[in-house]
Amino acid sequence: MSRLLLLGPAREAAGVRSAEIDAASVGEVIALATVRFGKPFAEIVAISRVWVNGVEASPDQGVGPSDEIAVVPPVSGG
Amino acid sequence: MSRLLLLGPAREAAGVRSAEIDAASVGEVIALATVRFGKPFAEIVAISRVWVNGVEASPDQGVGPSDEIAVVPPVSGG
Amino acid sequence: MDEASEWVAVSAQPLAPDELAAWATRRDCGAVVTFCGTARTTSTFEHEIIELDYETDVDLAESRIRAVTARARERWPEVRAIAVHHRIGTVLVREPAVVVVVSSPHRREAFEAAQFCIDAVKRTVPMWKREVWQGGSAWSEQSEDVVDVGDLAP
Amino acid sequence: MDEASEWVAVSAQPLAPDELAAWATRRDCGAVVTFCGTARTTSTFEHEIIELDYETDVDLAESRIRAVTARARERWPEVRAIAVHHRIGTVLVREPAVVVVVSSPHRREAFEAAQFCIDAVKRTVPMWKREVWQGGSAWSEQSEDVVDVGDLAP
Repeated sequence: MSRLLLLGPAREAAGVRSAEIDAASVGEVIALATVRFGKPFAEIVAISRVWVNGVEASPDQGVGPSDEIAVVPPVSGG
Repeated sequence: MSRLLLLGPAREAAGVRSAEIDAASVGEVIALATVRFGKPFAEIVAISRVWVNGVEASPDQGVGPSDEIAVVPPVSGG
Repeated sequence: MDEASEWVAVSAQPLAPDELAAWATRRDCGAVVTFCGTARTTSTFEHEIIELDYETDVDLAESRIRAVTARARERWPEVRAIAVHHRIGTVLVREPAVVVVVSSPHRREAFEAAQFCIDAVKRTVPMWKREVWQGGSAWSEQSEDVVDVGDLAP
Repeated sequence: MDEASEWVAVSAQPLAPDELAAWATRRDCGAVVTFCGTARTTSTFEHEIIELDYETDVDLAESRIRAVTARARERWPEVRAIAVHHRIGTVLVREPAVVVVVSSPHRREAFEAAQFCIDAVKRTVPMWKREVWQGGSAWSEQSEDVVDVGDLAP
Protein backbone atom coordinates (compact mmCIF):
# COMPACT_ATOMS: atom_id res chain seq x y z
CA MET A 1 0.00 0.00 0.00
CA SER A 2 1.40 3.38 -1.01
CA ARG A 3 0.32 6.51 0.80
CA LEU A 4 -1.54 9.07 -1.29
CA LEU A 5 -1.39 12.62 0.05
CA LEU A 6 -4.14 14.99 -1.06
CA LEU A 7 -3.34 18.65 -0.74
CA GLY A 8 -5.43 21.83 -0.87
CA PRO A 9 -8.11 21.66 -3.54
CA ALA A 10 -7.30 17.95 -4.11
CA ARG A 11 -8.00 17.26 -0.44
CA GLU A 12 -11.23 19.19 -0.70
CA ALA A 13 -12.36 17.37 -3.86
CA ALA A 14 -11.51 13.95 -2.43
CA GLY A 15 -12.94 14.71 1.00
CA VAL A 16 -9.92 13.13 2.69
CA ARG A 17 -6.39 14.23 3.40
CA SER A 18 -4.72 10.93 2.63
CA ALA A 19 -5.48 7.40 1.45
CA GLU A 20 -3.77 4.03 1.24
CA ILE A 21 -3.72 2.67 -2.30
CA ASP A 22 -2.31 -0.61 -3.55
CA ALA A 23 -0.80 -0.06 -7.00
CA ALA A 24 2.45 -0.60 -8.86
CA SER A 25 2.92 2.75 -10.58
CA VAL A 26 2.12 6.42 -10.14
CA GLY A 27 -0.37 6.27 -13.01
CA GLU A 28 -2.14 3.33 -11.43
CA VAL A 29 -2.37 5.07 -8.03
CA ILE A 30 -3.94 8.11 -9.65
CA ALA A 31 -6.32 6.03 -11.76
CA LEU A 32 -7.54 4.11 -8.70
CA ALA A 33 -7.90 7.33 -6.71
CA THR A 34 -9.94 8.87 -9.50
CA VAL A 35 -12.31 5.90 -9.45
CA ARG A 36 -12.60 6.16 -5.68
CA PHE A 37 -13.07 9.94 -5.40
CA GLY A 38 -15.04 10.73 -8.56
CA LYS A 39 -15.31 13.54 -11.05
CA PRO A 40 -14.45 16.68 -9.01
CA PHE A 41 -11.26 14.95 -7.95
CA ALA A 42 -10.49 13.93 -11.55
CA GLU A 43 -10.82 17.56 -12.59
CA ILE A 44 -8.29 18.66 -10.00
CA VAL A 45 -5.91 15.84 -10.89
CA ALA A 46 -6.01 16.92 -14.52
CA ILE A 47 -4.41 20.27 -13.62
CA SER A 48 -2.11 18.99 -10.85
CA ARG A 49 1.41 17.73 -10.64
CA VAL A 50 2.18 14.44 -8.96
CA TRP A 51 5.17 14.02 -6.65
CA VAL A 52 6.69 10.86 -5.21
CA ASN A 53 8.53 11.54 -1.94
CA GLY A 54 8.67 15.22 -2.77
CA VAL A 55 10.01 14.85 -6.30
CA GLU A 56 7.97 15.26 -9.46
CA ALA A 57 7.17 11.87 -10.99
CA SER A 58 5.93 10.52 -14.32
CA PRO A 59 2.90 8.17 -14.54
CA ASP A 60 5.02 5.13 -15.36
CA GLN A 61 7.24 5.50 -12.28
CA GLY A 62 7.02 2.45 -10.04
CA VAL A 63 5.89 2.88 -6.41
CA GLY A 64 6.14 0.66 -3.36
CA PRO A 65 4.72 0.49 0.16
CA SER A 66 7.12 3.09 1.59
CA ASP A 67 6.42 5.71 -1.06
CA GLU A 68 4.34 8.81 -0.55
CA ILE A 69 2.53 10.08 -3.63
CA ALA A 70 1.27 13.66 -3.43
CA VAL A 71 -1.27 15.34 -5.69
CA VAL A 72 -0.09 18.94 -5.97
CA PRO A 73 -2.63 21.33 -7.53
CA PRO A 74 -1.50 24.75 -8.80
CA VAL A 75 -0.92 27.46 -6.22
CA SER A 76 -1.69 31.14 -6.35
CA GLY A 77 2.01 32.00 -6.61
CA GLY A 78 2.52 35.78 -6.89
CA MET B 1 25.17 87.33 13.22
CA SER B 2 24.67 84.14 11.23
CA ARG B 3 24.68 80.80 12.97
CA LEU B 4 27.48 78.45 11.98
CA LEU B 5 26.75 74.77 12.60
CA LEU B 6 29.75 72.45 12.93
CA LEU B 7 29.04 68.80 12.35
CA GLY B 8 30.99 65.60 13.03
CA PRO B 9 34.68 65.98 12.36
CA ALA B 10 34.17 69.75 11.86
CA ARG B 11 32.69 70.00 15.36
CA GLU B 12 35.61 68.01 16.72
CA ALA B 13 38.22 70.16 14.96
CA ALA B 14 36.57 73.40 16.05
CA GLY B 15 35.89 72.21 19.58
CA VAL B 16 32.38 73.71 19.46
CA ARG B 17 29.10 72.64 17.96
CA SER B 18 28.01 76.05 16.76
CA ALA B 19 29.16 79.64 16.62
CA GLU B 20 27.73 83.09 15.88
CA ILE B 21 29.61 84.84 13.10
CA ASP B 22 29.02 88.28 11.66
CA ALA B 23 29.72 88.20 7.93
CA ALA B 24 28.05 89.07 4.64
CA SER B 25 28.75 85.94 2.58
CA VAL B 26 29.31 82.21 2.98
CA GLY B 27 32.97 82.59 2.03
CA GLU B 28 33.45 85.30 4.65
CA VAL B 29 31.80 83.17 7.37
CA ILE B 30 34.13 80.29 6.57
CA ALA B 31 37.21 82.52 6.41
CA LEU B 32 36.44 84.05 9.80
CA ALA B 33 35.72 80.61 11.28
CA THR B 34 39.03 79.32 9.97
CA VAL B 35 40.86 82.19 11.64
CA ARG B 36 38.99 81.51 14.86
CA PHE B 37 39.36 77.69 14.93
CA GLY B 38 42.79 77.18 13.35
CA LYS B 39 44.53 74.68 11.11
CA PRO B 40 42.80 71.36 11.98
CA PHE B 41 39.49 73.06 11.26
CA ALA B 42 40.82 74.52 7.98
CA GLU B 43 41.82 71.03 6.89
CA ILE B 44 38.32 69.71 7.51
CA VAL B 45 36.73 72.70 5.77
CA ALA B 46 38.90 72.03 2.70
CA ILE B 47 37.18 68.65 2.17
CA SER B 48 33.69 69.67 3.32
CA ARG B 49 30.60 71.02 1.66
CA VAL B 50 28.88 74.10 3.00
CA TRP B 51 25.11 74.36 3.26
CA VAL B 52 22.92 77.37 3.94
CA ASN B 53 19.61 76.40 5.54
CA GLY B 54 20.09 72.81 4.37
CA VAL B 55 20.94 73.64 0.77
CA GLU B 56 24.41 73.55 -0.76
CA ALA B 57 25.81 77.05 -1.18
CA SER B 58 28.66 78.74 -3.04
CA PRO B 59 31.20 81.00 -1.26
CA ASP B 60 29.78 84.19 -2.76
CA GLN B 61 26.24 83.52 -1.53
CA GLY B 62 25.05 86.29 0.76
CA VAL B 63 23.96 85.43 4.31
CA GLY B 64 21.99 87.26 6.93
CA PRO B 65 21.17 86.98 10.64
CA SER B 66 18.49 84.34 10.20
CA ASP B 67 20.64 82.01 8.12
CA GLU B 68 22.19 78.79 9.34
CA ILE B 69 25.47 77.86 7.68
CA ALA B 70 26.53 74.22 8.13
CA VAL B 71 29.97 72.74 7.50
CA VAL B 72 29.28 69.23 6.20
CA PRO B 73 32.35 66.96 6.07
CA PRO B 74 32.26 63.76 4.00
CA VAL B 75 30.45 60.76 5.49
CA SER B 76 31.30 57.09 5.38
CA GLY B 77 28.41 56.37 2.99
CA GLY B 78 28.27 52.69 2.06
CA MET C 1 27.85 27.69 8.27
CA ASP C 2 26.85 26.78 11.80
CA GLU C 3 23.70 24.80 12.46
CA ALA C 4 21.97 27.72 14.16
CA SER C 5 22.11 29.89 11.05
CA GLU C 6 18.98 28.30 9.59
CA TRP C 7 15.48 28.33 11.07
CA VAL C 8 12.63 26.91 9.00
CA ALA C 9 9.19 26.26 10.42
CA VAL C 10 5.66 25.66 9.16
CA SER C 11 3.09 25.65 11.94
CA ALA C 12 -0.23 27.00 13.15
CA GLN C 13 1.47 29.19 15.77
CA PRO C 14 1.27 32.98 15.34
CA LEU C 15 4.49 34.27 13.82
CA ALA C 16 6.96 36.42 15.76
CA PRO C 17 8.97 38.51 13.27
CA ASP C 18 10.82 40.40 16.02
CA GLU C 19 11.94 37.15 17.63
CA LEU C 20 13.26 35.91 14.28
CA ALA C 21 15.07 39.18 13.61
CA ALA C 22 16.67 39.13 17.07
CA TRP C 23 17.79 35.55 16.47
CA ALA C 24 19.30 36.50 13.08
CA THR C 25 21.21 39.52 14.38
CA ARG C 26 24.91 38.62 14.66
CA ARG C 27 27.89 40.51 15.98
CA ASP C 28 29.56 40.50 12.56
CA CYS C 29 26.44 41.55 10.61
CA GLY C 30 25.49 45.10 9.71
CA ALA C 31 22.20 44.24 8.01
CA VAL C 32 19.03 42.39 8.94
CA VAL C 33 16.18 42.36 6.42
CA THR C 34 12.75 41.14 7.53
CA PHE C 35 9.89 40.47 5.13
CA CYS C 36 6.37 39.95 6.47
CA GLY C 37 3.71 38.70 4.08
CA THR C 38 0.53 39.88 5.75
CA ALA C 39 -3.10 38.95 5.16
CA ARG C 40 -4.90 41.81 3.46
CA THR C 41 -8.49 42.74 2.74
CA THR C 42 -8.23 42.98 -1.03
CA SER C 43 -8.26 40.03 -3.40
CA THR C 44 -9.34 38.99 -6.86
CA PHE C 45 -12.80 38.39 -5.40
CA GLU C 46 -15.41 41.10 -5.06
CA HIS C 47 -15.46 40.72 -1.30
CA GLU C 48 -13.60 42.27 1.60
CA ILE C 49 -11.42 39.50 2.95
CA ILE C 50 -11.54 39.02 6.72
CA GLU C 51 -9.16 36.09 7.08
CA LEU C 52 -7.07 33.61 5.11
CA ASP C 53 -6.82 29.90 5.71
CA TYR C 54 -3.59 28.18 4.68
CA GLU C 55 -3.21 24.46 4.10
CA THR C 56 -0.22 22.24 3.34
CA ASP C 57 1.63 19.13 4.41
CA VAL C 58 4.08 20.40 7.02
CA ASP C 59 6.95 17.98 6.27
CA LEU C 60 6.71 18.51 2.54
CA ALA C 61 6.48 22.31 2.89
CA GLU C 62 9.43 22.51 5.30
CA SER C 63 11.60 20.38 3.04
CA ARG C 64 10.76 22.59 0.04
CA ILE C 65 11.56 25.72 2.06
CA ARG C 66 14.92 24.21 3.03
CA ALA C 67 15.67 23.72 -0.67
CA VAL C 68 15.04 27.46 -1.14
CA THR C 69 17.35 28.50 1.70
CA ALA C 70 20.05 26.12 0.44
CA ARG C 71 19.86 27.77 -2.96
CA ALA C 72 20.04 31.23 -1.37
CA ARG C 73 23.23 30.14 0.45
CA GLU C 74 24.81 29.11 -2.84
CA ARG C 75 23.94 32.42 -4.47
CA TRP C 76 24.83 34.66 -1.52
CA PRO C 77 27.57 32.92 0.46
CA GLU C 78 28.09 36.09 2.54
CA VAL C 79 24.66 35.63 4.12
CA ARG C 80 24.80 34.55 7.78
CA ALA C 81 21.36 33.65 9.14
CA ILE C 82 18.16 32.81 7.29
CA ALA C 83 14.77 32.23 8.91
CA VAL C 84 11.64 31.31 6.95
CA HIS C 85 8.47 30.69 8.95
CA HIS C 86 5.09 30.04 7.36
CA ARG C 87 1.90 29.94 9.31
CA ILE C 88 -0.93 27.55 8.41
CA GLY C 89 -4.58 27.56 9.42
CA THR C 90 -6.39 30.82 10.04
CA VAL C 91 -4.55 34.11 9.59
CA LEU C 92 -6.48 37.32 10.30
CA VAL C 93 -6.11 40.48 8.23
CA ARG C 94 -2.92 42.35 9.29
CA GLU C 95 -1.33 39.22 10.73
CA PRO C 96 1.76 37.81 8.99
CA ALA C 97 1.27 34.53 7.13
CA VAL C 98 4.94 34.23 6.22
CA VAL C 99 8.11 35.82 7.56
CA VAL C 100 11.57 35.78 5.97
CA VAL C 101 14.60 37.15 7.83
CA VAL C 102 18.12 37.35 6.38
CA SER C 103 21.23 38.79 8.02
CA SER C 104 24.58 39.51 6.40
CA PRO C 105 27.63 41.71 6.92
CA HIS C 106 26.42 44.14 4.22
CA ARG C 107 22.90 45.07 3.24
CA ARG C 108 22.84 44.29 -0.48
CA GLU C 109 23.12 40.54 0.04
CA ALA C 110 20.51 40.59 2.81
CA PHE C 111 17.99 42.39 0.58
CA GLU C 112 18.66 40.21 -2.44
CA ALA C 113 18.56 36.93 -0.55
CA ALA C 114 15.39 37.87 1.36
CA GLN C 115 13.59 38.80 -1.84
CA PHE C 116 14.81 35.63 -3.54
CA CYS C 117 13.60 33.50 -0.62
CA ILE C 118 10.07 34.88 -0.56
CA ASP C 119 9.75 34.80 -4.36
CA ALA C 120 11.02 31.21 -4.44
CA VAL C 121 8.86 30.09 -1.50
CA LYS C 122 5.77 31.35 -3.30
CA ARG C 123 6.63 29.35 -6.42
CA THR C 124 8.15 26.16 -5.03
CA VAL C 125 6.34 25.38 -1.77
CA PRO C 126 2.98 23.59 -1.92
CA MET C 127 0.74 25.96 0.03
CA TRP C 128 -2.92 26.65 -0.62
CA LYS C 129 -4.83 29.66 0.54
CA ARG C 130 -8.57 30.03 1.07
CA GLU C 131 -9.90 33.55 1.19
CA VAL C 132 -12.68 34.04 3.71
CA TRP C 133 -15.23 36.85 3.65
CA GLN C 134 -18.46 37.54 5.49
CA GLY C 135 -20.70 34.67 4.42
CA GLY C 136 -18.37 32.78 2.12
CA SER C 137 -14.93 31.54 1.15
CA ALA C 138 -13.02 30.24 -1.86
CA TRP C 139 -9.55 29.12 -2.83
CA SER C 140 -7.40 31.95 -4.10
CA GLU C 141 -7.01 31.91 -7.82
CA GLN C 142 -4.77 28.88 -8.31
CA SER C 143 -2.91 29.27 -11.55
CA GLU C 144 0.76 28.42 -11.11
CA ASP C 145 2.31 24.99 -11.03
CA VAL C 146 4.53 24.37 -8.04
CA VAL C 147 8.03 24.16 -9.52
CA ASP C 148 11.38 23.03 -8.21
CA VAL C 149 13.79 25.69 -6.99
CA GLY C 150 16.27 24.51 -9.64
CA ASP C 151 13.75 25.47 -12.33
CA LEU C 152 13.62 29.12 -11.28
CA ALA C 153 15.45 31.63 -13.46
CA PRO C 154 18.90 32.29 -11.93
CA MET D 1 -1.47 59.77 1.34
CA ASP D 2 -2.61 60.26 4.88
CA GLU D 3 -0.46 62.04 7.40
CA ALA D 4 0.14 58.90 9.44
CA SER D 5 1.85 57.13 6.54
CA GLU D 6 5.18 58.77 7.28
CA TRP D 7 7.24 58.43 10.44
CA VAL D 8 10.72 59.98 10.49
CA ALA D 9 12.76 60.33 13.65
CA VAL D 10 16.37 60.96 14.65
CA SER D 11 16.96 60.57 18.36
CA ALA D 12 19.08 58.96 21.05
CA GLN D 13 16.28 56.55 22.00
CA PRO D 14 16.84 52.84 21.34
CA LEU D 15 15.05 51.83 18.14
CA ALA D 16 12.01 49.56 18.12
CA PRO D 17 11.81 47.84 14.72
CA ASP D 18 8.83 45.70 15.73
CA GLU D 19 6.86 48.77 16.80
CA LEU D 20 7.59 50.46 13.46
CA ALA D 21 6.58 47.35 11.52
CA ALA D 22 3.33 47.05 13.48
CA TRP D 23 2.60 50.72 12.79
CA ALA D 24 3.26 50.23 9.05
CA THR D 25 1.07 47.14 8.70
CA ARG D 26 -2.18 48.14 6.98
CA ARG D 27 -5.34 46.22 6.15
CA ASP D 28 -4.80 46.68 2.43
CA CYS D 29 -1.09 45.74 2.45
CA GLY D 30 0.32 42.30 1.84
CA ALA D 31 3.96 43.23 2.36
CA VAL D 32 6.00 44.85 5.11
CA VAL D 33 9.77 45.07 4.63
CA THR D 34 11.96 46.02 7.59
CA PHE D 35 15.64 46.87 7.29
CA CYS D 36 17.80 47.11 10.40
CA GLY D 37 21.28 48.52 10.07
CA THR D 38 23.04 47.06 13.09
CA ALA D 39 26.35 47.93 14.72
CA ARG D 40 28.89 45.22 14.02
CA THR D 41 32.31 44.26 15.33
CA THR D 42 34.20 44.47 12.06
CA SER D 43 35.44 47.67 10.46
CA THR D 44 38.23 49.09 8.34
CA PHE D 45 40.24 49.40 11.53
CA GLU D 46 42.34 46.59 12.97
CA HIS D 47 40.26 46.54 16.14
CA GLU D 48 37.18 44.72 17.30
CA ILE D 49 34.49 47.38 17.51
CA ILE D 50 32.48 47.42 20.72
CA GLU D 51 30.19 50.37 20.03
CA LEU D 52 29.47 53.12 17.54
CA ASP D 53 28.80 56.75 18.31
CA TYR D 54 26.62 58.69 15.86
CA GLU D 55 26.50 62.47 15.60
CA THR D 56 24.35 64.85 13.55
CA ASP D 57 22.10 67.87 13.73
CA VAL D 58 18.65 66.41 14.37
CA ASP D 59 16.61 68.97 12.43
CA LEU D 60 18.90 68.87 9.43
CA ALA D 61 19.04 65.06 9.42
CA GLU D 62 15.27 64.67 9.74
CA SER D 63 14.65 67.10 6.92
CA ARG D 64 17.10 65.24 4.66
CA ILE D 65 15.41 61.93 5.53
CA ARG D 66 12.04 63.43 4.62
CA ALA D 67 13.47 64.38 1.21
CA VAL D 68 14.38 60.70 0.75
CA THR D 69 10.92 59.40 1.68
CA ALA D 70 9.31 61.99 -0.59
CA ARG D 71 11.43 60.75 -3.48
CA ALA D 72 10.51 57.14 -2.66
CA ARG D 73 6.82 58.12 -2.81
CA GLU D 74 7.32 59.57 -6.28
CA ARG D 75 9.07 56.44 -7.53
CA TRP D 76 6.77 53.91 -5.84
CA PRO D 77 3.33 55.52 -5.53
CA GLU D 78 1.86 52.15 -4.47
CA VAL D 79 3.80 52.30 -1.21
CA ARG D 80 1.61 52.98 1.84
CA ALA D 81 3.66 53.58 4.98
CA ILE D 82 7.31 54.52 5.33
CA ALA D 83 9.20 54.78 8.61
CA VAL D 84 12.84 55.81 8.86
CA HIS D 85 14.34 56.10 12.35
CA HIS D 86 18.01 56.81 12.99
CA ARG D 87 19.56 56.58 16.40
CA ILE D 88 22.31 58.97 17.50
CA GLY D 89 24.76 58.70 20.37
CA THR D 90 26.06 55.33 21.52
CA VAL D 91 24.90 52.18 19.74
CA LEU D 92 26.22 48.85 21.04
CA VAL D 93 27.18 45.96 18.75
CA ARG D 94 24.02 44.06 17.63
CA GLU D 95 21.78 47.08 18.30
CA PRO D 96 20.14 48.79 15.31
CA ALA D 97 21.48 52.24 14.41
CA VAL D 98 18.92 52.77 11.66
CA VAL D 99 15.59 51.15 10.81
CA VAL D 100 13.61 51.49 7.58
CA VAL D 101 10.10 50.02 7.27
CA VAL D 102 8.01 50.10 4.10
CA SER D 103 4.58 48.60 3.55
CA SER D 104 2.72 48.18 0.27
CA PRO D 105 -0.01 46.05 -1.25
CA HIS D 106 2.58 43.90 -3.08
CA ARG D 107 6.06 42.97 -2.04
CA ARG D 108 8.17 44.16 -4.98
CA GLU D 109 7.53 47.85 -4.27
CA ALA D 110 8.14 47.39 -0.56
CA PHE D 111 11.53 45.77 -1.17
CA GLU D 112 12.60 48.30 -3.78
CA ALA D 113 11.50 51.34 -1.79
CA ALA D 114 13.10 50.07 1.43
CA GLN D 115 16.41 49.46 -0.31
CA PHE D 116 16.23 52.84 -2.02
CA CYS D 117 15.52 54.59 1.29
CA ILE D 118 18.47 53.10 3.16
CA ASP D 119 20.84 53.60 0.21
CA ALA D 120 19.71 57.21 -0.14
CA VAL D 121 19.81 57.91 3.60
CA LYS D 122 23.44 56.77 3.70
CA ARG D 123 24.38 59.14 0.89
CA THR D 124 22.22 62.20 1.54
CA VAL D 125 21.88 62.54 5.32
CA PRO D 126 24.68 64.23 7.28
CA MET D 127 25.53 61.58 9.87
CA TRP D 128 28.97 60.86 11.32
CA LYS D 129 30.01 57.68 12.99
CA ARG D 130 32.84 57.11 15.46
CA GLU D 131 34.00 53.54 15.89
CA VAL D 132 34.93 52.68 19.47
CA TRP D 133 37.17 49.81 20.51
CA GLN D 134 38.86 48.80 23.77
CA GLY D 135 41.20 51.69 24.45
CA GLY D 136 40.47 53.92 21.49
CA SER D 137 38.11 55.38 18.90
CA ALA D 138 38.15 57.11 15.52
CA TRP D 139 35.78 58.45 12.91
CA SER D 140 34.80 55.84 10.33
CA GLU D 141 36.57 56.33 7.07
CA GLN D 142 34.88 59.47 5.74
CA SER D 143 35.14 59.52 2.01
CA GLU D 144 31.82 60.43 0.43
CA ASP D 145 30.36 63.87 0.00
CA VAL D 146 26.84 64.22 1.30
CA VAL D 147 24.76 64.69 -1.85
CA ASP D 148 21.19 65.78 -2.54
CA VAL D 149 18.63 63.07 -3.16
CA GLY D 150 18.01 64.63 -6.59
CA ASP D 151 21.62 63.91 -7.48
CA LEU D 152 21.28 60.17 -6.97
CA ALA D 153 21.06 57.97 -10.06
CA PRO D 154 17.40 57.25 -10.77
